[in-house]
Amino acid sequence: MSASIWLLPLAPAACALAGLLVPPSGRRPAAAIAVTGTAIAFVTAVALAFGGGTYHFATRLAGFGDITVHAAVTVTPVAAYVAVAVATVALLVQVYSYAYLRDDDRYVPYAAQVALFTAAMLLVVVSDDLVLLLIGWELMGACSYLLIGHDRRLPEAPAAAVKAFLVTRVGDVGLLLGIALLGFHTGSFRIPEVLAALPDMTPGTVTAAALLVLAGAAGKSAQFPLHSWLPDAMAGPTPVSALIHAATMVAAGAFLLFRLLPLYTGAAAVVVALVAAVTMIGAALAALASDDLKRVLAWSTVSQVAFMFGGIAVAAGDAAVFHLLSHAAFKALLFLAAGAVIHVAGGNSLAAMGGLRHGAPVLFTTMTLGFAALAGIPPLSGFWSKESILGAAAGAGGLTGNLVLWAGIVTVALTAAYATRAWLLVFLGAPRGSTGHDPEPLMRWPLLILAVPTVLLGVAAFAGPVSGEPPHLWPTLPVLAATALGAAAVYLWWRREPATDPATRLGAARPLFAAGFGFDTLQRALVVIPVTLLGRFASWADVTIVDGAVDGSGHVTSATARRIAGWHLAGLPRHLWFTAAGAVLLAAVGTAAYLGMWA
Amino acid sequence: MSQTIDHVALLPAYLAAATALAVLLTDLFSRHPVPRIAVAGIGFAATAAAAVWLGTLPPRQTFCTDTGCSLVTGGPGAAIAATTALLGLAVLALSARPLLAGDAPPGEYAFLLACSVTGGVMLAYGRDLITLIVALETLTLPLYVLVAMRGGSRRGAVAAVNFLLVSVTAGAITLLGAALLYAVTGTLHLTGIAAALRGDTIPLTAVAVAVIITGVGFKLAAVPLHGWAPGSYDGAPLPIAAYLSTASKLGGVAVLLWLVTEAFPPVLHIAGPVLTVLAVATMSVGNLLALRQRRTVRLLAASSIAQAGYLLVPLAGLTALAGPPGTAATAATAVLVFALFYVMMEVAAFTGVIALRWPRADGGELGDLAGSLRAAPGPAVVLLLALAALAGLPPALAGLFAKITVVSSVAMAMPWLAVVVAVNAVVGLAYYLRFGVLLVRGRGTEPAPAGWPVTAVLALSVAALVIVGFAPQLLWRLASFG
Amino acid sequence: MHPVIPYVIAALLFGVGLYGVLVRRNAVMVLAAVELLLGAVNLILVTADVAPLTGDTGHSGQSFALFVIVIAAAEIGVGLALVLHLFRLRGDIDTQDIDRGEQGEPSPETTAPTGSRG
Amino acid sequence: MTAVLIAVLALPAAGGVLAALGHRHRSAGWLATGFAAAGLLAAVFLPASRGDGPLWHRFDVAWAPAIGLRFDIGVDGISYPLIVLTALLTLLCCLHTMSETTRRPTALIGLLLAVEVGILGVFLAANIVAFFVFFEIVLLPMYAIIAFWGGPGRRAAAAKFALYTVLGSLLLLVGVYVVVSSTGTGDLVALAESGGGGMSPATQLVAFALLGVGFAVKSPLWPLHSWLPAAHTEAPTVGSVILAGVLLKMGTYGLIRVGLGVAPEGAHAAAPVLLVLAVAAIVVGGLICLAQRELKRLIAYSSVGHMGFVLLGIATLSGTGITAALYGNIAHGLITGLLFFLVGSIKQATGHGMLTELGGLRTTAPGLAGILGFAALASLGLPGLAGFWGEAFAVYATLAGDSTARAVAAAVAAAGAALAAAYLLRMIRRVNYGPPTAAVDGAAAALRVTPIRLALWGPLVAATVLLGVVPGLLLDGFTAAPFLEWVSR
Repeated sequence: MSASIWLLPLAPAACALAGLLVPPSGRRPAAAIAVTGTAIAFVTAVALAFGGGTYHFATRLAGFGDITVHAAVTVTPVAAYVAVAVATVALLVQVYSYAYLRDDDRYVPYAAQVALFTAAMLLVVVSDDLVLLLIGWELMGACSYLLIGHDRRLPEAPAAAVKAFLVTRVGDVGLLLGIALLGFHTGSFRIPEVLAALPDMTPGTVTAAALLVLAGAAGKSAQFPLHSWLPDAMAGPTPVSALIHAATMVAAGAFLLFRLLPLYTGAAAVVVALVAAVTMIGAALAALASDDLKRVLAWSTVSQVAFMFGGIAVAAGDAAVFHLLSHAAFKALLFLAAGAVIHVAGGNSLAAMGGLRHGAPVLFTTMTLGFAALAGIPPLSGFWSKESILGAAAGAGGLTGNLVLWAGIVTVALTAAYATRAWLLVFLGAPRGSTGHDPEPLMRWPLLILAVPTVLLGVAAFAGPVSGEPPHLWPTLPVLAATALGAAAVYLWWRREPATDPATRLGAARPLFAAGFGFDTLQRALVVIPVTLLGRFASWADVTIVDGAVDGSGHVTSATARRIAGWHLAGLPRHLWFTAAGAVLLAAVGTAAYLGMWA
Repeated sequence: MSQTIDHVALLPAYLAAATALAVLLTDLFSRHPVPRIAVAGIGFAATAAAAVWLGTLPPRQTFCTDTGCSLVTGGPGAAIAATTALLGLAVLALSARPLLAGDAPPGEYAFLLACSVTGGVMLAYGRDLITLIVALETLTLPLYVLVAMRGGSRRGAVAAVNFLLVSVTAGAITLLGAALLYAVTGTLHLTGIAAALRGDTIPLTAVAVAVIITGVGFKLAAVPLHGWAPGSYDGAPLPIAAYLSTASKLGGVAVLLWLVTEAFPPVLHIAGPVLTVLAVATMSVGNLLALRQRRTVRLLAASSIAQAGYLLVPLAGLTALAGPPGTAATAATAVLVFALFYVMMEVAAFTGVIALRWPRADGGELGDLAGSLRAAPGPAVVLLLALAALAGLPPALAGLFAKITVVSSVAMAMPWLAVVVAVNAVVGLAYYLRFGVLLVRGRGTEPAPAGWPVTAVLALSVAALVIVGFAPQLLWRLASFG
Repeated sequence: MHPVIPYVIAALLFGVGLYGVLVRRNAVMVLAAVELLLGAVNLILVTADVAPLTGDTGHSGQSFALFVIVIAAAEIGVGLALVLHLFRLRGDIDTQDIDRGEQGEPSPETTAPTGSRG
Repeated sequence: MTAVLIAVLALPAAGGVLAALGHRHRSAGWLATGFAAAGLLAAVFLPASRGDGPLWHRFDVAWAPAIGLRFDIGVDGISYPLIVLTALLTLLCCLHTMSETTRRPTALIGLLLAVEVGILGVFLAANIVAFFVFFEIVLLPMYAIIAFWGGPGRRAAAAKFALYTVLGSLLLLVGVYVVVSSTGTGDLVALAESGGGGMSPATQLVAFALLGVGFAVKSPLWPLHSWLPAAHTEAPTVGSVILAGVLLKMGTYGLIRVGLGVAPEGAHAAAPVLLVLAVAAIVVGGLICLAQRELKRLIAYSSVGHMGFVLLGIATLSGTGITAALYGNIAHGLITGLLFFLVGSIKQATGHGMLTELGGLRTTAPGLAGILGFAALASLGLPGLAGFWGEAFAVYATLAGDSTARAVAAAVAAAGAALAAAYLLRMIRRVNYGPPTAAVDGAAAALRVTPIRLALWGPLVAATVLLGVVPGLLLDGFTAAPFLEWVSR
C-alpha cells in the first residue's frame, strides 16, 4: 500500500513523458495516455482516502556530505483528500480539454503537459521531504509556464507565461533559502524531523525560515505582493486556468503552509494574517471592478486563497484545507463553465454577455451553484469552509485572529457582491448576441460532476475528518449578514438599471480597482525597469570596463611595441649608444647591489 | 713552473682546429668544392664525437697553476662542445648546395666556420679569462666575414659592418671587465678569482663583475646590447643567421655559466641583480620588438633576443639564493638545459624557413611564407612545430619543458620574476600565433626542392625535438652540473 | 704605491675612445676609437700587474695584454677589410645609414651567381 | 586494469594521429570517430575491478624527475564523471562534424581528439606537473578550431582565447612550481592527503593565489571571463560544445583537485574572496545575459553565472559545497553542451544569431523548439533536471556557514538563480514564440530534428533528466572518494 503512493505522482508523470513522444497528429492516443495516467492517480488517491490511514515510503535520493535528501512520501487522510481533489479536477480537465481543444494542432503536447502538471502537484501533496517537495513545486511552475503560453494566437500569452514563471520563481528564491535554513538547523529535510526539531531552534531563525517559506507560498498562491501573475495567466486556455486555480499551483502554497503549520506562530503568523487580509480585500475589490469574466474569477481565486492563508495564520490548518477542497470544487466548476460561456459569448468581456440562462440550462444551473458556493450561501460548500476559518479566527482572538476575522467579514460581503454581479451580468438581463447553448457532452459532464462536491462537500465534511466542529453563532451571523448585504446591494443596483454594470457604482475608483490598484505599474517601475537598466549597465560595463581593461592592455602592449620598434629604426650609432649606456647602467646596478641597495 | 699537458682533454679542440687546417689544405690542393665541404663535415662530426666521448670520462684538467686550471672537461662542457660542433655540421649542410652552386667560396666558408667552431669548443672547456676571451674572439671573428658572404649582397656587407662595430665595442667592454676583474683579484683563473673574491671586496669589484657580464651579454644579444641582432641576422645568409642565433649564443652562455658557477659564487649578491635587470629587459624588449617585425628573420632574431631573456632568468634567480649549496649548480643546469632546448627549436625554425624560401638566401617578408602549409607541408609543419616550441606550447612538448625549466627555477625564490616570464610568454605567443596562422592560411607558392642535406637537417631537428619532448630527462643527464 | 695616475689615464683613454665610438659617423674612425678602448684595457692590465689593488698577482696581466694586442690586430684587420668591402658596394661608410631597420634593400634577393670573392 | 586507464587516453590520441595523417580523406574521419567511440567505451568501463586506494586505478612512471614530472594518471569518483562526459561530448562532436556539412571534417576531428586527450589528461593526472602539461595541450588545437572553423570574427576571438588563457596557465605554472619547489613532490594524492605537504600557510596562500588565478581564467570566473563570449560567439558549434561542455571544467576541476588539494590553508584564507567573486559572477553574469542580443553570446555569458555557482560551492570549503560544485560542473557540461548544439544548429540553419532576427520557432520547428525549451529550463536550474542539484546545494552550503555574511551571499546567489530564469525565458520567448521571422521561416527544413540529430542530442537530454531524477548516481561516487574528505576537513 505504502509504495503505491508513488503511483500518485509517477503514473501521470510517466504518461506525460510517453505523451511527449506521441506525434502531433495522434490526438486520440495522446488523450488516452493522459487520461489513463490521471485516472490511475485518481483511483490511487481514492483508495488511499478510503483506507483512511497514514502511509509512508522513503528511500535515500541524494547525499550531499552532511545532509541527505530522501525520496520520502507520506499520505495522511488530509493529504489523501487533497490528492483526490487534485486528481478529480485534473481528470475532468483532461476530459474537458479533449473537446475544448478540438481544433488545436498542439493538443498532443498540451495533454502531456497537463499530465505533468498534475504529477507535479501530486508530488507536492505527497512528498515528505522538503527538497522533493521543491522539485514538484518548481516543476509546476515550469508546466504553468508552458501551458499559459500555449495559445499562439494570443500575443500576450508568452509574456503572461514568462511573468507567471518569474514571479513565482522570485518567491521560490525565498522557499529555497527557507528550506536550506531549516535543513541546516535541523539536519534534515524530512518534514516530520524538521518540525520535531523546531523547539531547538532560536525563535528568530524559525521566524526567518517561516517568512522565507511564506515568500514561496505567496508566489505560488498569488498572494500579495507576488499576486500579479495570476490575472495575466488567464491568457492560457480556460481548462488550464481551472487546473491552476482549483487544483494545482494556487492550492500548493496553502498546502505547503499547512504542512509546515508549526512554523507559523508569533510574528510569522501576524505577517501571514497581514498578507491574507491585504490580499483578500484587495483582490475582492479588483474582482468587483473587472470587466473580464476570467479575471473576475482569477481575482476571486486570489481572494479565496487568502482565506486559506488566514486559516493558517490562526493555526486552523484543517479549516484551511477544508476551504482548499471546497474552493477546488467550485472554482473548477466556475472556470470550466466560464470556458463554455466564453465560447458562446465569443469573448471574455462581461459587457458582451447576458441572458444566457435560457439557452444553456445546464450551464446556468451549474454555474449558479458555483457562484453561490463562492459567495458562501448556505448550505453550499463555500459557506461551511469559510465559516470554519472565520470561526477559528474568532476563537483565536488577538491581533492575528481579529485581523483575519474582520478582513474576512469585509471580504465575504465583497465576495457576495462580485459573485452576484458576475452571475447577473452573464445569465440575467437581456441577451446580448447569442443566447447560447449548452456545451457538448464531454464538456458538460465535468460540470455536472463538479456540481456534486460544490453542493455537498460542506455537509459531507462533518462526516469526514477535516473539521468536526459545528458552526458557532458568532461569527456565523455577521458572516451571513455580510453575505446578504453584499449580494443585496449589487442586486438592488442592478434592478434599478439592468442594462448597466453594477460596478459603475464604484465610480472613479473602478479603473484603479480593475487594474489591481496599479500594482503592475508599480512592479514595473520598481523591479522590471531597474533590473533591465542594471542589465544594460552591467553589459556595458563588461564590454567597456572589464573587457576594456583586457583590450586596453593589449593596446598598451601594442603601442609600447611600436614605440620600442621605432627606437630600433635609427641605425648603427644608436645600437652603440644602447651598448655603452647598458654597460654604464648595469655597472650602476652592480654597484647598487654591492652597496646593499638591492632588495 | 713546468706543466704536463693532458692532450686527451684537448682532443675536441685539436680536432676542431685540425678541421680548419684540413679545409685550408684541401682548398690549396683541390679545385672541387665537394672535398672541402666533406672534410669540414667529417671534422665537425669527429669533434662532436670526441666531445661526447670525453664527456663520458671522469672530468680532466690541464694547464694548471696553483690558482686553478685553464682547461677543465666535464659533462656540461661536453654538451656545449658537442652541440657547437653539431651546429657547425648543420650549418654546413644547410649551406652545402649554395656553396656547390658557387654562391660563396666554399673553401673560405668552410674554413671560417671551422675556426668559429674551434672557438666555440674552446669556450666549453676554458676556465681562465684569457682562454675564454680569446676563444670568444675566435668564435666571433670569422662570423664578421661569414655574415658578409651573401653573394655580392650589399645587405650582407652592411650587416657585417653593423655586427662588427657593435661587436668590437662590446668586446672592448668585456675586456675592460676582465681587466678590472684582474685588477681587483690579481688572477685570471676563475677558481682563483672566486678565492680572491671571498675576502674583502672593493666597489670596483662590483663594477668589474657588472661590466664583464654586460660584455658577455652581447653574445646573447641581451638587451641593451641587442640592437645589432635583427639587422645582422637579416643581412646574413640564412644558415649563418641560424649559427649566430644558436652556436654564437651558446658560446655566450658557456662563458656566463663558467663565470657564475666558478668565479662569482662569492659575489652572487652583485651578479644576481645585474643578471635580473638584464633578464627582465631582454625578454620584455625582445618580445615587444618581435611583435612589430614584418620580416621573417627579423622576427626570429627578435624572438631569439626574448629567448635569451628567458635563458638568463634561472641565473637571475641567484640573487635570492641565500640557499643551500648546489642551488647555483641547479640554476646553471637549468640554463644549460634551456639553452639546449632552445638550440634545437631555433635550428628547426631556421631550417624550416630555409626550406620554405629555397633557393632564396634571405628570409623575406612574413607574407612571403603565407600558405606554406599547402605548398610545402613538410617544412611548414617543422616550422609550425618550432614556432609552437618557441611559444612553449604542446604539441611541441620540448618547448613546454623549456618554459617549465625556466619558471621552475625561480618560482619559489622569485615568484615575481616567474610572473614576468609568464606575461612575456603571452606577448611571445601573440607573434608566434600570427606567424603560425599565416603559414596555415591560403595557398602559397611552392619552394624549389632544397635537396637532401636540408631535408636531413629538417628531419633530424624535428626528431631531436620530438625525442626530448617525450624524454626530456635526457637533457638533464647531459647538462647536469651535479 | 697607489697607482692612481695610470688608472686615471686608463679611464680617460676609455672615455675618449667611447666618445669616439659614439659620435663618429665614419666606420674607420669608429674602429680607431675602439683601438683606444683596447689601449685603456691594456694599461689597466699592466698597471694591475705591477701594482695590484688587492693581494698579489702572478704577473699574468702582461701576457693578457699581449693577447689583447693580438685580438685588436685581428679585429682591425678583419674590420678594415669589411669596411672596404662595404665601401666598394655602397660608395660610403657612414654608420648612420647602417641598419636603419626594415627599409634596407627593397626586393627579396635571389642568390646571385657572383660570389663575394674579392 | 591500468590497461583501461591507458586506453582512455591512448584511443583518442591514436584517433587524432590517424585523422591528422589522413586529413584529406573522409573515411579517416569516420575511423577517428570510431576511436572516439572506443575511448568512450573504455571510459565507461573504468569502474570495473577498481582498487581500494584513493584512486581506482593508477599508472605511474617517471617522466622528467628533474622538474618533478611523472606520467602519473589515475581515476576516482570525482574525476570519473568528467572523463565520461568528455568522451561522450567529443564523440557527439565528431558525429556532428561528420553528419553536418563541415569544411575539412577529418582535420577538425583530429583537433577535437587532440583537445580531448588534453582534457582527459587533466582529469586523469595524479601529478601536478603532468596536470599542467595536459592543461597546456588543449590550447593550440582549440585555438585552431576557433581560428580556422569559426565565424567572421574568428581571428581576434581565437587570439584572445589563446593569449588570455595562456596567461592564466602560465600563472598556474608558477603556482605549480611554488608547490613542487617547497614540498619536493608533485604527487597530487599525497599532497591532498597531507593537507599541503607541509607548506607554510603563507606559501600556501601564494600558491593558491597563483593556481587560483590560473584556474579562474580557464573556468572562467568573473571578472577574468572576457575571453569567453567572443570565443563562443565565433567558435564553430563543436568548438562551443567542447569549450563550454568540458574545457571550462578543467578550471573548476583544477581549483578543487589542485587548488584545494595542495593548498587547503591557502584556500581557507582566500575563501572570503572566492565567495564574493562567486556571488558577483552569478549576479553580474545574470544581469549581462539580460541585455544580450546574440544567442551564442547569451549562452556564453550564462556560463559565467553557472560557473559562479560552482565557485560558490567550492568557496564554502565544505563537503556539501564541493559535492554540489562537482555536480554543477557535470550538469553544466551536459546542459550547456546541449544548448550550444541547439543554438549552433539554429545559427547555421538561419544564418542568424541575433535574437531580433529569430522568432516563431515553435511554429516552424516544434521539435527543435521543444528541445530548446527543455534545455533552457534545465539551464535555469529547474528541480528535477540535472542543473538543480548543484546550484541549490551550493546555496545550501553557503547558508550552512551560519554567519550573516554567508547568509547574505546565499540570498544573493539564490536571487541570481531567479535572474537566470529571467534571461533564459526572455531568450525562449524571443526565439520560440511569436510569429516566425523570415529567417526562421526560410530554414524550416534545416531546422528539422532529423534522426541523426536526435541521436546526437538524445543522450544529453536523457542524461539531463536522469541526473535530475537520480542524483545519487554521481553523488555517491563523489562522497565515496577519499579526496573529498581530505579537502573538506
